[in-house]
Amino acid sequence: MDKLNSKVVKYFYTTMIRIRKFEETINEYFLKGEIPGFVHLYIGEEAIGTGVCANLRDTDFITSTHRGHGHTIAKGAKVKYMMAEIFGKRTGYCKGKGGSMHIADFSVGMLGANGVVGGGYTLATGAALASKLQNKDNVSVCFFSDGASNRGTFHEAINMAAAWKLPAIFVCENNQWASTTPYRTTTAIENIADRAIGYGIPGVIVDGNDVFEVYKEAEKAVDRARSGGGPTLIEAKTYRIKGHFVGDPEMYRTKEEVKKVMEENDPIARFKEKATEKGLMTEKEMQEIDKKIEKEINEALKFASESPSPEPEELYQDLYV
Amino acid sequence: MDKLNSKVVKYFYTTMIRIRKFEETINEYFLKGEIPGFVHLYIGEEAIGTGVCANLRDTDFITSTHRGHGHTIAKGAKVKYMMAEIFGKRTGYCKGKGGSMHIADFSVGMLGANGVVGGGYTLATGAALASKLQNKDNVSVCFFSDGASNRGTFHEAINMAAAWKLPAIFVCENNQWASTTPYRTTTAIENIADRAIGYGIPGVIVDGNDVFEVYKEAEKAVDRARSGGGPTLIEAKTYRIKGHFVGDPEMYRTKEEVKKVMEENDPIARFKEKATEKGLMTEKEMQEIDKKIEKEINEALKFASESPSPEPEELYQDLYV
Amino acid sequence: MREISFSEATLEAMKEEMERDEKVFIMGEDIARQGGIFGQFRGLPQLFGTERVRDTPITETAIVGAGVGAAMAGMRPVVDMHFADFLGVAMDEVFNQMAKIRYMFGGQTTMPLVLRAPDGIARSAAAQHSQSIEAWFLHVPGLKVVIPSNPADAKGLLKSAIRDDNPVIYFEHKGLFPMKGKVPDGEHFVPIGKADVAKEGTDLTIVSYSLMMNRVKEAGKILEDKGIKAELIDLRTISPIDKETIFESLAKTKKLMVVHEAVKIGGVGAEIAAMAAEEMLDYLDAPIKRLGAPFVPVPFSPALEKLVKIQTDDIVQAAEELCR
Amino acid sequence: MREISFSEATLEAMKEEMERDEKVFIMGEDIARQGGIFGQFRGLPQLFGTERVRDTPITETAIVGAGVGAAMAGMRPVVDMHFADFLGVAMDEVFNQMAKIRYMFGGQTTMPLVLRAPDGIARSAAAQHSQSIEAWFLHVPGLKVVIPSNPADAKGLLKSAIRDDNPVIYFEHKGLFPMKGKVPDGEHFVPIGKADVAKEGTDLTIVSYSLMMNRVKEAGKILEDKGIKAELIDLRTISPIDKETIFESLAKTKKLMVVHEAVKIGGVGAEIAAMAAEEMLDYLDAPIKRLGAPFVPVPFSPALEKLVKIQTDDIVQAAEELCR
Ligand SMILES: Cc1ncc(C[n+]2csc(CCOP(=O)(O)OP(=O)(O)O)c2C)c(N)n1
Ligand SMILES: Cc1ncc(C[n+]2csc(CCOP(=O)(O)OP(=O)(O)O)c2C)c(N)n1
Ligand SMILES: [Mg+2]
Ligand SMILES: [Mg+2]
Repeated sequence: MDKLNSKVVKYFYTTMIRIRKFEETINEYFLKGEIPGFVHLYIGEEAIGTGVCANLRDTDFITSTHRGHGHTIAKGAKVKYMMAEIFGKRTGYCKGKGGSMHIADFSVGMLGANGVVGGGYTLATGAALASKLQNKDNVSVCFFSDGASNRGTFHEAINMAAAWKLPAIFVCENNQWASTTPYRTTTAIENIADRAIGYGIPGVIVDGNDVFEVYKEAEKAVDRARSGGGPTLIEAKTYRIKGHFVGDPEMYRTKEEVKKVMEENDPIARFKEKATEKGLMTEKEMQEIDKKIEKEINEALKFASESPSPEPEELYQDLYV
Repeated sequence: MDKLNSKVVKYFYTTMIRIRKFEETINEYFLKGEIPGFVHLYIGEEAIGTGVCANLRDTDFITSTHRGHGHTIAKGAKVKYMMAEIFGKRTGYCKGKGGSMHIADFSVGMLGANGVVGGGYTLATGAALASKLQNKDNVSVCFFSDGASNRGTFHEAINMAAAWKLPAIFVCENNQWASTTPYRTTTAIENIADRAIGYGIPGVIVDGNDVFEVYKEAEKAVDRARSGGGPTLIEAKTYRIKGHFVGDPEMYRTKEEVKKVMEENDPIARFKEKATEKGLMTEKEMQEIDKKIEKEINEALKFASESPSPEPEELYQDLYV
Repeated sequence: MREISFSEATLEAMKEEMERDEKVFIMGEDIARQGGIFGQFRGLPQLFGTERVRDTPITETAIVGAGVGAAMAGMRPVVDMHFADFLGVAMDEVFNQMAKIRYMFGGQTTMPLVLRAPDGIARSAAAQHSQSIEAWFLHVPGLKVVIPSNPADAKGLLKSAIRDDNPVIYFEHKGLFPMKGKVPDGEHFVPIGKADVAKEGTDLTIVSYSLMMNRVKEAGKILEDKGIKAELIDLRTISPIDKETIFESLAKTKKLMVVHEAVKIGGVGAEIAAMAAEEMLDYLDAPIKRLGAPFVPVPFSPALEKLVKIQTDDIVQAAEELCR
Repeated sequence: MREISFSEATLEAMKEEMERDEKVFIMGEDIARQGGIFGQFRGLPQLFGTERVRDTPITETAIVGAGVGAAMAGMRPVVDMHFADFLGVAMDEVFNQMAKIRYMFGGQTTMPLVLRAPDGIARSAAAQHSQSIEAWFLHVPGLKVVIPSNPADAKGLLKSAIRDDNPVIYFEHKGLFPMKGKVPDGEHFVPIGKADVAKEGTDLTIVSYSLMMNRVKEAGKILEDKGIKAELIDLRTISPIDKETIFESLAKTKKLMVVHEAVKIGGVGAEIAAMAAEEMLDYLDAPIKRLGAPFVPVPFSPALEKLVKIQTDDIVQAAEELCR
């Protein structure tokens, strides 16, 4: 942690707060009925996307999931175009054609959220293959969660990436839930990281609510991938604080269970504690960031609300080149 | 080996010889142009199907592959109906609609060969689920080879079987080749059995050319499955002696490589040696079986040749109930 | 007759069949703990336990494949795809195993498997959660495909599907789950392969199914007011298509329109139009009209999404043009 | 012009495009060590190395999905499905990713990916190795689908597909690989979306593609001898369908027949017949005729297999009936 420069530490806080505030806003406006479609929140898992992406360059790639806002923000996308997309506006990243479940920002290597659980593994593997064929040192990161780890694409993609030693990193955000289904009822093992053995690649477990630890382990994996050492499987242990989607009645678990995690294991609170303790950031610096982000989100909200909806003729655009 | 009763030992030899002779005959008639379609031979891998199925009852299930003659014979199917099927005759198991790649004999729990590599995993898992739901102690065995172990269905089915502790046994016949592609170029690990760790089930490696050893390990797995202990992954190390299909030019390997295995590691020769050495069977007993099988195969051949082809109206039969 | 919702009707069918026959069980993602995301499984685990109402891992190939295996081993599985859009994940299991096993093996086994697939556009779910892909399965010998438009048919077709010894894909439109409708008391079956003449008429024949059938019915009323008597046919089953009912109607009305939510090109409407052009051409006194989605994925923004949905007005207008 | 085989023609296309553009690479099962089971990749690894001509594990979802990912990251992948029958394994990657990514993401990326899929009946390969499933992809917005019938088109369409910035599925009939034919020297392109009038005629229009197009040509000659002048249209591309060429022909001949090897119900012929019944009904002076496989999986026994294949005589006879 001593090597950590202050820029990275600031990135941690800024990014986690940006994700949190962005999503709290989305949550609010979804419940107000102003956002169409389905929205899945990343709240409580911010440390993972943040800690991983802190190691990435704009030329590196990530693939994401239905729960993709956090990864997208961490990879450097602008919240205003994200917000506009989620509101279904033509100024959004995908011109309103994608929505929350299909945000992408190719300009920063964010190859898209995905409505198909487990849809990202093979895409990330392909992007990693492209880097190899192009003799570039870009890496590709695939984010996914515990439920997705039982999809066949997990196996096919990781096996391919391992056999070909591709610069791909598979990051499992084990948040204990796949929609209404607890992890341990669908999977007979304690740690998804153990599956790495089946592909001959390193498998690592990290505390997914500790951004410092995530950062450190991801750094090793990224360095390995970049230097031709092949893939790593990282399992970040975390917990899905929010319902599966906004509006989920959450009949499958108790409020207490959730409250406890939020109180004891909020990644942002844990960052604050550690950062203050170690003198990495002051309370004041954080407050300034809070303010900056609040302004940014308000502007994004304004931008999204005031942006026009797509015009009818846009329906046929962007299908073929 | 001491517990082995002579019936089982006789079954070993009879079954392996039946498979060998059956396939040598198929090979001959295919090359003569009398057999339509594609034929994949199991020669050299006889010990696996034989050793595994020696532990099974008629009410147990197996699923098989494109290389399915051996499993089918070992599970108790009659060579005459198999031969007729391979010749495309209406007297065959599938009335000529299936051919070599789609033989099934439901009367002995043989749920079918499969033209889709990796197609059998989920079917065997489902049959095992049925046994569980019916409170029966039947087990289901899925045979597959190294190439198939990289299909997503491997992962999905074994995970499901493990999570639900189903009476399913997954038997990998690692014959080092997937068509023209050597195992180690598509898979970064030495032993497929290691993948068991990823599902929390036992993974076992056996010498697939030693019928005694296969029998012993399969027995444990069958007992475990039958008594509610859940699945096992067995990797039987073997080698694909013949081309991928009859007629394969085999441009991808040397004749010497193959010859060496056949000379040093033929499962039938190894059985003979051990059986004689341990006094389990006499040369004479074996010769009698040889004769019996020769007669049986000749009769099957006659039956198949003399059987009529399907009639045009049969085209529409057996589609819907 | 009671008024119940479409999803309640499917629940009744499941309950009755699971009570009657212990070989029937159901598995899929998120069906037990929360009763399905559309509430269509609510209460079943309480009645039948979580062995027979099974939450699965997210593994569509294993869900369908294990259904096939269980059917071969004597069970009558009902498997749920969560969204029809995920059928692609298990497409091999559907068309190479489920559909072909009985035939390939010369009739050695039956395949009493029902695959439930919630489909269609609902609530801006965007390109990967809004699709209607029933037409693919029309092209696959060995399958039956049903697709109810109302609660009564939902119950009757599901019960028929479960009792059928052949594999049946049961498409249920997500937008229909809350729909209320009269459902006959007690056992109620709708035969597979038989279309329903929802309204008699003499001026043109409109064939439809699923959610769109309801728009067609609305359009039928409006047309009636305008003096056009449309005969409305609810297909109910799209494989096999009930040619006789369509042709009988056509012999009378001499005009054909087909309406579905799926993409127009290559849809079920193509097959119906082609059948008519092959066998009823002499009767036709106007061009056949197909209404279906334009050739784009379903876009997210409500401003665009609404453009890919056929509206009642579109049907009325097209019918008027046809009868001009 | 030289005479070369269909598979040599595809090889030339691959070679030329791989030489021209180092972004082009190919991956699939068993394509490097043995040059593909139909010889259609022979020599490529020697020329371009096994990095660019990659043998993959048996993992169709990863083959297609990694193709999609590589295309997004700036490559121009060609991926091989071994047999079109295995497209079901990767169906999700094909219709939910490859086809939709550009649209869902508002045009942020192109998708220059070619998916090669050997299809059709050949050598009693039975139900899971003999299928023609091109019709499914006609129904999927975002894809292009080509399907050559001869060596020249095989080369020209493959080169066009590789240069296209959209995803293209390239169906190649297994029975065509050994077929010899004249192929223009040097660069040769066949435009995607444009049908070919293979023979002009005035009495009826026969539309076909792939292997069946060759039977149609044989039938055309026989019909000529019998005094029937058939206009023969080779579709070449089935998505998008070249409506103009078909309609132009139909305006002249007034009779339409469509022939394909795929199952008749729900096939490409349905869409063509429907288009004609919608837009050309007034021109038609005979019922539309579709020839396609009966509604069964492809059976193994040669005695049965031959019954599902359309024969030249069937085409001749159907044409004669139509012109009676
Ligand atoms: C292939 C597929 N199957 C099912 C679904 C429906 N679905 C959406 S999210 C979800 C749960 C995903 O769980 P997990 O992978 O753990 O991700 P998390 O929601 O925890 O981030 C399911 C089943 C889907 N979108 N895609
Ligand atoms: C899903 C699928 N992909 C590809 C093929 C083509 N294919 C048939 S056999 C084979 C090789 C199989 O290798 P392996 O699983 O090791 O079995 P073995 O032939 O060694 O018994 C391939 C690629 C297929 N039949 N199914
Ligand atoms: Mg999860
Ligand atoms: Mg092998």
